[in-house]
Amino acid sequence: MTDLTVRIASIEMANPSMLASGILDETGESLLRMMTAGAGAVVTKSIGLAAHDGHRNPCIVEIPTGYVNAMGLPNPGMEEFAEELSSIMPSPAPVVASIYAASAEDFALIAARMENAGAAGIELNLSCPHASGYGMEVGIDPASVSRIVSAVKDAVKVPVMAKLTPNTADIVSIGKAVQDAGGDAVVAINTLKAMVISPEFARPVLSNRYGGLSGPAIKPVGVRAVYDLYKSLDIPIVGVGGIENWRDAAEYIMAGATCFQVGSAVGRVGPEVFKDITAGLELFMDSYGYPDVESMRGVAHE
Amino acid sequence: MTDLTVRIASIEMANPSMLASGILDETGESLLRMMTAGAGAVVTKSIGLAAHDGHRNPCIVEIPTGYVNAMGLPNPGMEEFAEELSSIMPSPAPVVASIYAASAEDFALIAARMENAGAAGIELNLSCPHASGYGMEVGIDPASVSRIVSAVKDAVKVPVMAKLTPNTADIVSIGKAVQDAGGDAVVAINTLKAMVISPEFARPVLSNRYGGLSGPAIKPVGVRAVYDLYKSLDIPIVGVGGIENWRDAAEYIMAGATCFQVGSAVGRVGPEVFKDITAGLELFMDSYGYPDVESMRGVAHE
Amino acid sequence: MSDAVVVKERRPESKDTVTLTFDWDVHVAPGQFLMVWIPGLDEIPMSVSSVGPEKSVTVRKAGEASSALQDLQPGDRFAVRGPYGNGYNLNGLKTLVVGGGVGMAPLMPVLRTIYADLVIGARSSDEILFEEEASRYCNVIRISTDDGSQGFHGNAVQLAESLMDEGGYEQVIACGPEIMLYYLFQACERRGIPCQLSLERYMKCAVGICGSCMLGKERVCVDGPVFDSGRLRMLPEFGRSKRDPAGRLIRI
Amino acid sequence: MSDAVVVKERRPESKDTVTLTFDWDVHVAPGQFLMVWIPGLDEIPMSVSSVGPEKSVTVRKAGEASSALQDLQPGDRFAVRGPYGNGYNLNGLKTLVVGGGVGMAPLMPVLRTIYADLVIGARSSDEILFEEEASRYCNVIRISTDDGSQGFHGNAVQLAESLMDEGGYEQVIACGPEIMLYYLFQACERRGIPCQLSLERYMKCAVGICGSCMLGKERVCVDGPVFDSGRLRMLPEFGRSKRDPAGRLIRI
Ligand SMILES: Cc1cc2nc3c(=O)[nH]c(=O)nc-3n(C[C@H](O)[C@H](O)[C@H](O)COP(=O)(O)OP(=O)(O)OC[C@H]3O[C@@H](n4cnc5c(N)ncnc54)[C@H](O)[C@@H]3O)c2cc1C
Ligand SMILES: Cc1cc2nc3c(=O)[nH]c(=O)nc-3n(C[C@H](O)[C@H](O)[C@H](O)COP(=O)(O)OP(=O)(O)OC[C@H]3O[C@@H](n4cnc5c(N)ncnc54)[C@H](O)[C@@H]3O)c2cc1C
Ligand SMILES: Cc1cc2nc3c(=O)[nH]c(=O)nc-3n(C[C@H](O)[C@H](O)[C@H](O)COP(=O)(O)O)c2cc1C
Ligand SMILES: Cc1cc2nc3c(=O)[nH]c(=O)nc-3n(C[C@H](O)[C@H](O)[C@H](O)COP(=O)(O)O)c2cc1C
Ligand code: FES
Ligand code: FES
Repeated sequence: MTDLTVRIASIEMANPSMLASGILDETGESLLRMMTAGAGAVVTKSIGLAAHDGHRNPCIVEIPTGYVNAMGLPNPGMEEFAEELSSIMPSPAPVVASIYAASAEDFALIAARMENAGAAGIELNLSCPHASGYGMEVGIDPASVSRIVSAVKDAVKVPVMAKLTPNTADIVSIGKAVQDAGGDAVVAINTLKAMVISPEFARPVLSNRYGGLSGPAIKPVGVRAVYDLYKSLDIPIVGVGGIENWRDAAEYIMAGATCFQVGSAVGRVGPEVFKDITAGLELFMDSYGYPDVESMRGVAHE
Repeated sequence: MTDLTVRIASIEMANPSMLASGILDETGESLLRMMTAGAGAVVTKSIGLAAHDGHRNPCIVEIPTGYVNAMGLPNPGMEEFAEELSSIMPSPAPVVASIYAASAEDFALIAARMENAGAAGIELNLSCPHASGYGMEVGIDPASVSRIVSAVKDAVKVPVMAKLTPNTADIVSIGKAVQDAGGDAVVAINTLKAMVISPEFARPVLSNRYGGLSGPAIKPVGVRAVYDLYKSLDIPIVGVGGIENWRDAAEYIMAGATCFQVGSAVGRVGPEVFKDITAGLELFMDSYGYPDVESMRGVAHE
Repeated sequence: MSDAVVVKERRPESKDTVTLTFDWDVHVAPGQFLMVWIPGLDEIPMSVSSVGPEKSVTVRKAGEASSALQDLQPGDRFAVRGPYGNGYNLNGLKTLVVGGGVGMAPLMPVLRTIYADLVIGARSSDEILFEEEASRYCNVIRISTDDGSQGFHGNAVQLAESLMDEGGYEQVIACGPEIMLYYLFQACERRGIPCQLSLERYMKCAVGICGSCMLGKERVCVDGPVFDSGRLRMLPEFGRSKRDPAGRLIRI
Repeated sequence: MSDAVVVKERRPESKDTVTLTFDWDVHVAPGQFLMVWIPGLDEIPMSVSSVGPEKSVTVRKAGEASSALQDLQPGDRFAVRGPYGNGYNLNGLKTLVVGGGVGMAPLMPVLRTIYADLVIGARSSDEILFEEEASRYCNVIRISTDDGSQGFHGNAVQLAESLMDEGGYEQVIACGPEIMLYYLFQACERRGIPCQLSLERYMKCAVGICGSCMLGKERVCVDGPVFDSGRLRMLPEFGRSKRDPAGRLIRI
């Protein structure tokens, strides 16, 4: 019998698939649906202090290799979302709350509120590349990252993971900053800085001009990021970027991921992607002699 | 009549398409073939001081969204390649020599030899992400970039362009270093750091493990890089990354590129891609009222 | 990415509604919708009101983007992506179609495809949409206006109820304001008549990932916009609450 | 990316050559080749020696990678990508097939497809490949060995020339060492007989972008590996020089 359960810090998952932040995770019912669809855990939309509409439409462009999006962190704000979260507790699978803020103090404040509402873990969005004043600027500076992680660790008891941007020359030094500040895990990668221009209208398509690239396009970049992080870190890594099938998931696990997240594929494939991936992984592990996910982790380094 | 000619520094091109470095450009005859296929100019394989076999096979992986390659800078060495180049001079279209080296002095030496052999311009490969000791390390450090550009500018009269890596948080500051050191143009982007793992064999596919991602996957990243560079630089920009058709080329030009390079599409589409792109661009410019390439350049910024 | 299209014809349909036709060579099923980009302004969902090789959207002036769209003239360009959503399930059942206001837009391709009786609801006689064209396809057309300026004086649901009580309909297909659809649904439920209703929620991605359009556990953009009675019964939010662009719950 | 395949059968063909069969559900045309990955070692080009649902490669021990490939046992895994290249143009002409050494590999699918006479060249009797299977398809099979240990004492080109002078062949299809192919081409040219020859160059990408396999202006991986007389005439490098992995010109 193949064992698909994994543990990331203290979070126990029935299978290694997680819903990525920003994907069908703004309401309690959508989070429940993703659990039913087969996600071993779910991450919420990134939640800020106050409600935020996000950028005007168009805020997403479909391209053959994935999506370019600039949602602009829409969210109902900490208080309203906390109620949403409480309403589904106890939930059939763990909920990790993704949060963003403009200061370490606000990060800590929101994290505490989310823990209080039932979050089994906190994911720090340090990496959203298209919300000016937030995100990218912070996520590429080890000192700021360290400050935020420490503040949030002090504020909550649940595991704290930091989501890393690939838009840096050196993702490993950011990962180390997270580890040294007591972070429980890193999540890699967020979207790549991108833009789509309409020739006919001679302008960027997104209302925000800039966006973030996700989907199959970024998979090889994400796999390499996880591989590099695994070489240098001792804390677990959550792999994300372009995962659409069991092979993609296996690449991330073999690169060193403890579990993985699925985002764009929920649109490109459908919510059934969670069950498809898990079933495929199980078959593969069965015939290639991996009794559990742990035994497959990092094997590409040998 | 739509005018497709462009000038990049002093290099005159009959159309704005260039063959990208590393693609069918290691021999005189292959360079000639790409000119016949319709390239307005060609860039050679990156040439070093001495002959180099490159990495062992597999050195390329085909994926749905492009290629991941780690050729490892194979080249016959400066002297042998200079003969190859001389043998096709005068050539029907300008040849830009791409060069790499471990020191500013060697860059200057190779550049001078290439100019002497007939190169109409020099492209500095500061950005190859997978040759250890070369490339990436240098290309993300403005001071090194500046030193190399200055040394090469002192050594040759033909235009000197620097090819930038996207594997940095701030491509603009590297572009500025090139401009301040007297560089005549920047070329963006080179490949993205990437890796492909085989689940069945539990190892990276490339013999070098690490590789660089090219093709459609990276187009939105390249367009954004060119857009950002155009906002801050006064020297011309050559756009490259994932261009397969006239729409892709138009995106780069509207983002601010003076001309563009085509690499992976020579394999994915075929050498006829040059004529297809040029013909498509001409039709588009005709019906949307762009008399020449210049009039289309940077219009996405308005 | 969106495709640029050119306005072929601009046809005013009523005092606040305009149809724009354009050539776009993509298959669209009755009831599906597009995301329509008005460059520089917004991108908004619009049902397809003709699904042949020549497509159309029928736009009611609601705010800034719909007004700008309405103002486009023949030769002007805009952009569309899609089609999105499930569309109506067209079968051989005896059907009553009910359209409220601009809700007539996705129903026109239905009326061009199947035989059905029709109720058109509007606030006033000058807001009745598509009566003339529909009369070419439907034997029975009944009009209701809130102010009684034409046809039945009252709302479309009341009129539809009286038809249902006479007509032996096996299903109801409808689109219109949610409040109308909510009462129509109750009316159908009371009579045991299945229905297919096209709903609206605030749309951003339209591809089923952003969660902006959630109605309970359903994504209106992909799992809808058409919901049948079975699924409507499972959606307590229907007719009661929706979400604003930030995801906050608001009462309808 | 390469597909992992499992060795089904391992068949020694001669003292230095082994055929490996495997299931791989991809269409391959006679004369096309694969890139065969031996994980941890190398990736090398190999012609496909059976193109049915069950595929095979026939490997001569040349160095490290080919030896390791030969040593795989049933149940072992390796990986393949492709198929690459153009393959032979199989037509109704009266054909002489000429195979030198392991050059017989891509010719077997040809012999299984069209009627042809055959010359097999080898250094010695214990290196003759596929004689038995070929005898099931060909009425005329002639063998040449360099050492005279079997059949005609001499090289395959001399033998082919004597057949051409008798046989009224309308075309020659061949694969083997370049020097043999070069003289065979000259022999065909003298007689005005068109030929299709499969050539080799150092391959890296196999998809036509790296330039490693250039033969004059042709990419052997995509534009070849099969070249007809018309194109061979335009290739002064043919039979004279090739490129090493660094791109340096070397004499043949
Ligand atoms: C599936 C679907 C099909 C539709 N089909 C049609 C149609 O065929 N004809 C027609 O006239 N209208 C249709 N609408 C409604 C139309 O999208 C709105 O009227 C339009 O978005 C208003 O934009 P505005 O800028 O003019 O108005 P605003 O002043 O921005 O808003 C007016 C109203 O429109 C809503 N709205 C604005 N943007 C969106 C959005 N992105 N998604 C959903 N609602 C939005 C607002 O919430 C508000 O209630 C449809 C809506 C949906 C969801
Ligand atoms: C299109 C094509 C089809 C081929 N089909 C067959 C076949 O069906 N059966 C067969 O036994 N051999 C075939 N070969 C030759 C085979 O690829 C080489 O024998 C093999 O690569 C040797 O590798 P090695 O490591 O064992 O030897 P090495 O010691 O590495 O080299 C021995 C010889 O093989 C050549 N070689 C090595 N690597 C490559 C490479 N990547 N591309 C081209 N040549 C290379 C070397 O240049 C040298 O001449 C084919 C070659 C090509 C180009
Ligand atoms: C529409 C959309 C919205 C997203 N919103 C968020 C977000 O709010 N917070 C966050 O950390 N990441 C966000 N992301 C990034 C994803 O969580 C994920 O890191 C990225 O999309 C790569 O994974 P994928 O290729 O599987 O989509 C968003 C991605 C998309 C496509
Ligand atoms: C097989 C291959 C070899 C390459 N070799 C080089 C090289 O030698 N020097 C260089 O500067 N870039 C090299 N590149 C990068 C390309 O020039 C180009 O920047 C990149 O592939 C993105 O463009 P594309 O998407 O059109 O391929 C190579 C790319 C490929 C795919
Ligand atoms: S609009 Fe994004 S999920 Fe429906
Ligand atoms: S092997 Fe790369 S071009 Fe042929």
